Amino acid sequence: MKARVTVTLKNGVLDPQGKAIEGALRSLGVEGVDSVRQGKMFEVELATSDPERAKTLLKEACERLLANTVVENYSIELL
Amino acid sequence: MKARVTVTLKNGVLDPQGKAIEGALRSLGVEGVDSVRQGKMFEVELATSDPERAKTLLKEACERLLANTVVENYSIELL
Amino acid sequence: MAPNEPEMTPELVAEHGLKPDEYSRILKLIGREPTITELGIFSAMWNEHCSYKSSRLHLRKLPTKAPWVIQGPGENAGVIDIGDGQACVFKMESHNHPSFIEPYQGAATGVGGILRDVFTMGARPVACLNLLRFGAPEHPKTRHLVSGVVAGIGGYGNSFGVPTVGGSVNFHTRYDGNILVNAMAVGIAKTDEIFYATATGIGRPIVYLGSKTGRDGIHGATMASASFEANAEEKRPTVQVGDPFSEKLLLEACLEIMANGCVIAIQDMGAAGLTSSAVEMGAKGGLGIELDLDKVPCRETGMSAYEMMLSESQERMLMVLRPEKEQEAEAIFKKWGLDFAIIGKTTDTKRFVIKHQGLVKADLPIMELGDEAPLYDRPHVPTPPKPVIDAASLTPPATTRDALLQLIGSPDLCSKRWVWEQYDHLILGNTVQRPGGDSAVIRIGEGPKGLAMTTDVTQRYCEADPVQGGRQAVAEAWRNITASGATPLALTDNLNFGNPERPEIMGQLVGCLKGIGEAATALDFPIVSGNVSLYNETQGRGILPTPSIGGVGLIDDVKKSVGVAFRGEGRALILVGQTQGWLGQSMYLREICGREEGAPPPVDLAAERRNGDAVRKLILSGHVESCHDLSDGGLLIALAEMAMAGGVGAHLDAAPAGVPAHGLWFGEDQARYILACVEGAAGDVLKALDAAGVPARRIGVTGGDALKVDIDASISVSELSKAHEGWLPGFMAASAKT
Amino acid sequence: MRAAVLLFPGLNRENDAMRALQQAGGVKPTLVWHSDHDLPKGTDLVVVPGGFSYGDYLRCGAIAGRANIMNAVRAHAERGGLVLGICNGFQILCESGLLPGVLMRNSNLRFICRMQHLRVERNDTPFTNAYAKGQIIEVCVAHGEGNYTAAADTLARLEGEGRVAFRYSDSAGSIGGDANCNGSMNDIAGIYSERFNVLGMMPHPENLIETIMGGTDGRGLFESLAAATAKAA
Ligand SMILES: Nc1ncnc2c1ncn2[C@@H]1O[C@H](COP(=O)(O)OP(=O)(O)O)[C@@H](O)[C@H]1O
Ligand SMILES: [Mg+2]
Repeated sequence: MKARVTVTLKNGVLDPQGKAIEGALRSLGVEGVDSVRQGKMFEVELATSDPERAKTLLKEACERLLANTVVENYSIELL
Repeated sequence: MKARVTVTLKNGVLDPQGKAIEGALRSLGVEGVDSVRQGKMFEVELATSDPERAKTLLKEACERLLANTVVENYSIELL
Repeated sequence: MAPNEPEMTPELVAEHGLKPDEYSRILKLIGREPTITELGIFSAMWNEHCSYKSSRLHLRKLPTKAPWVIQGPGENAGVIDIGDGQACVFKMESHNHPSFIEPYQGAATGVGGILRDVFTMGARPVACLNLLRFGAPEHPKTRHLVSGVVAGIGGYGNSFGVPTVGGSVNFHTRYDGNILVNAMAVGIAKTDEIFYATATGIGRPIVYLGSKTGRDGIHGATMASASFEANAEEKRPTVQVGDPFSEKLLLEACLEIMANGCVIAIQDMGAAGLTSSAVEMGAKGGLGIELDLDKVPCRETGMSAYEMMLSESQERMLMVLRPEKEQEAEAIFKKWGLDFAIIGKTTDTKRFVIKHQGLVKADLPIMELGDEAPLYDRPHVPTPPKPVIDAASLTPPATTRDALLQLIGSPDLCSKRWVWEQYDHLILGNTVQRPGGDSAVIRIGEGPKGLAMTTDVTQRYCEADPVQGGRQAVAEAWRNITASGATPLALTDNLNFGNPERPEIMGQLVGCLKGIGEAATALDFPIVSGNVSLYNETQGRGILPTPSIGGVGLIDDVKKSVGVAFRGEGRALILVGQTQGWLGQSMYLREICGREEGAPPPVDLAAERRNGDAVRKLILSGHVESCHDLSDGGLLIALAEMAMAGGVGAHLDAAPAGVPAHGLWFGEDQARYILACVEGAAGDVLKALDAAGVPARRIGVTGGDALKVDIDASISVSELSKAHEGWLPGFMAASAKT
Repeated sequence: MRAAVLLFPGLNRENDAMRALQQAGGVKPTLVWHSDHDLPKGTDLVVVPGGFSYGDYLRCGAIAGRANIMNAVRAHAERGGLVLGICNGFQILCESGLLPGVLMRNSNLRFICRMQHLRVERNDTPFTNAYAKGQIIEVCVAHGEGNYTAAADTLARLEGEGRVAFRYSDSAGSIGGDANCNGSMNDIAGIYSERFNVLGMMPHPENLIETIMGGTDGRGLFESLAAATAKAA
């Protein structure tokens, strides 16, 4: 089965990338974007078809590798 | 209003980061992940509350800046 | 005082890292209970990191003066005169605990912080170095930490645009839970345009510059001084995220307003951010400071006074500007896209007053915040001396060849190319001696002058005998600079130790400082800046005592500098210095015999001085083509490094009578160098050394594609390289964490 | 030759480029600030130097590639003016559409700074006339994202039109394997525009113009430019 994991910076953690993008959009004349925060997204293919096992597995992958939980949050979506 | 933009590598474009993550998960003993592809995600706050205008705006942002359409696809989700 | 203040409980006080007697001191000092903001301010100012309360007493004894020292310890960085109206500004600093928790960002912000220290003084950074200590390779976290720390150092320095030209990497199980990330930055300024933190003038505006303030690293400085428990990862303190792009803009903007004469005083916001920078500016100038926090540019809404005062958001500065130049300065900052806000003023009250939303959140005596910080003469016991190990008592290796291959491919002696290739060491186009040799040499501007730089410490010597270890760390840095042809001028130190409340650890600190001081005095190599990192212990076990030394030297003409590589065949090899075959605490003993034992090699400072001065003179007179000092691993390791760097082998004479072969090849006697010179110069070189009273002898000649030692050892240079270059990439390839 | 060096915030090799232009090309270039709209009058050559424009935070060169001044650079190139993009400059030229393709993360996922041999694919361009065709030169690389990637048809066209300027090679001139430091398709280290007046390259010739700094193989590029513009003038 497939899943999507998104990893985002915790609130309050500096996001220099988002800040740079906001500035660039403004100077390109793309108006009306108030704020941008950049995160990572992983499209994952899993061997299992059991949603519970999939979730446990992905949680482990996030905790151990995909996210640094000191500064990042993650969320898991089964597709 | 809020929106989420995801930018992913086109099919067929090599994703060394995804490959590295697959390898790392295996070496950490996280079994059962067949493949990983890494993309970017942007959480965007918009001034407008009109979904049509929001979409047009985000499309413009993607075409002009957020995605490099030579190698990347993008998708827009209003939240 | 402000309403809604939490009650001061012993728990709250303890959470702020303050001991009960320290809290009593606060009560006595201000005559009432502190507000929460004030408690935060005290905790930041009085922790180990800012107040040096355990080390101050002993640091005072270090030699810090020389005719060429413009500014010793006490400012953001040390400053030395390098002639022609130029000054060299440099310092080293640790980011150990943050790097353990978040290796990439921890190391990156460490580099950002030390760069800021240097350009705050008006210097343009020209080089970075680092000294890294990781846990045992087998430890499950080591790979991940190496990968993240190295990427973080590179990520920040490469983007900021300064070459990272040198460093040192070792592994040992005693760093398993407490890695060391010490970063050094070196800059160049004009001697008459150095900037200091001392505020002058009353009623002058205090200006905030740079990035916005967020809730980053609140209590970071306190964390950096607290011991690690096994659950450190669960505590998840906020780690700062670095923004090298903003820092590069901050650099350019700061140097521009300095050049335009806008600045009276400047202080970067490092550990304990706004608190320590503002207090320092006021206290140094004997002035009061009043801040209105409503004016502070914030990245997040609803930040309290407490949070703003303790935030460690990066890439920020505090300044006192010339009032008539304020608009000019503001325009420059706006041009670079940086925040600029007047957040307060200097006063004549000598008080530190913090206002927020119309309320006074803190009102403290400014001088006492620094001056009255606790000062401890902690009990210390000396490390008991270790027995001297006689080389003859150790079994020789099965073959010299296998011992050499094993040593040259061991984690501590292997090539660190995998590390320094991730650092842009060539940007700015001035790197004359690149990483991989003894010290890096960079040209200053268009030359011909250059700076030589190195970072060193041999922690296993410090553990076995702190005094000799302290001496050796300084001597090795001095030697590395000498080996490039430069004259060592001054050093910065970063004292990484365990818990100073343990008398044996305090004994290590005191012993190392004694040794450092003796060597610095004997070698005319004063200490001009430094940093202390204590409480590096996990579950009661401290790190190896690691007083890192960062040395800087000067060479009049970079074209005269030499590297370690053999430059061709038929070069005479001359060993400088006395060889007894000292194997106690050697790499040979540890890696080949599996023992970490004995007394470390003694450091004869007079011999260091004599031998080094003679070697330098020969290099500068053009008699010497390549030079390498002898350190970890001894003679054969150094020869192998010279052969690999040059792609040329050597034929070495057999050991002389009286020294066991393994002692000769792998002993770590100090004050030694190998020189390579063209055949025609060898006689003159030996004569000059003899005249200077320096023991030296010819030990072989370069040539062929192998290192030929004695009957058992002929090792091709390519085989050596394979072992030397192979270990680290092989170790790291076993992981692929991004 | 009149040369302009563009300065975007976050670039950091502008002085290296200026020094090379001066020492090897014999010209004193003008520094042009990113928010300017025009190039200095009579500009023959625009150099986009290396660094981390806007922190390279979105994609390398993406934000700079869309800056105003790039319109002027585009117009300059359309008139046949010379444009040289080095490292981040190459990335900026790709992002701005002046050159095809993109530079992706190095295949080993690490930043890499080291000496690197290149094969000069042709010497009949304004950028390489001082080199011999097929000459192996040694310069350095210093980048995290230099892995040249393009669609198959783009690549075929580049090859068909002889628009590969430099390829990564070993000291003997062999292509492929470990000599390719970043995984670039077809070992591409630099490419030309259709009319051969725009060159983008990842390696840094500007850091190898003096013996004391490890070699002079980078000089040829700047000498070529000086010769080409002298001829044109
Ligand atoms: N972390 C690092 N960063 C940059 N260069 C490094 C690093 N670690 C080691 N090096 C380089 O590798 C070479 C060998 O280091 P080391 O064995 O510590 O030298 P030495 O024994 O002369 O002090 C030196 O040029 C050093 O600068
Ligand atoms: Mg050395």
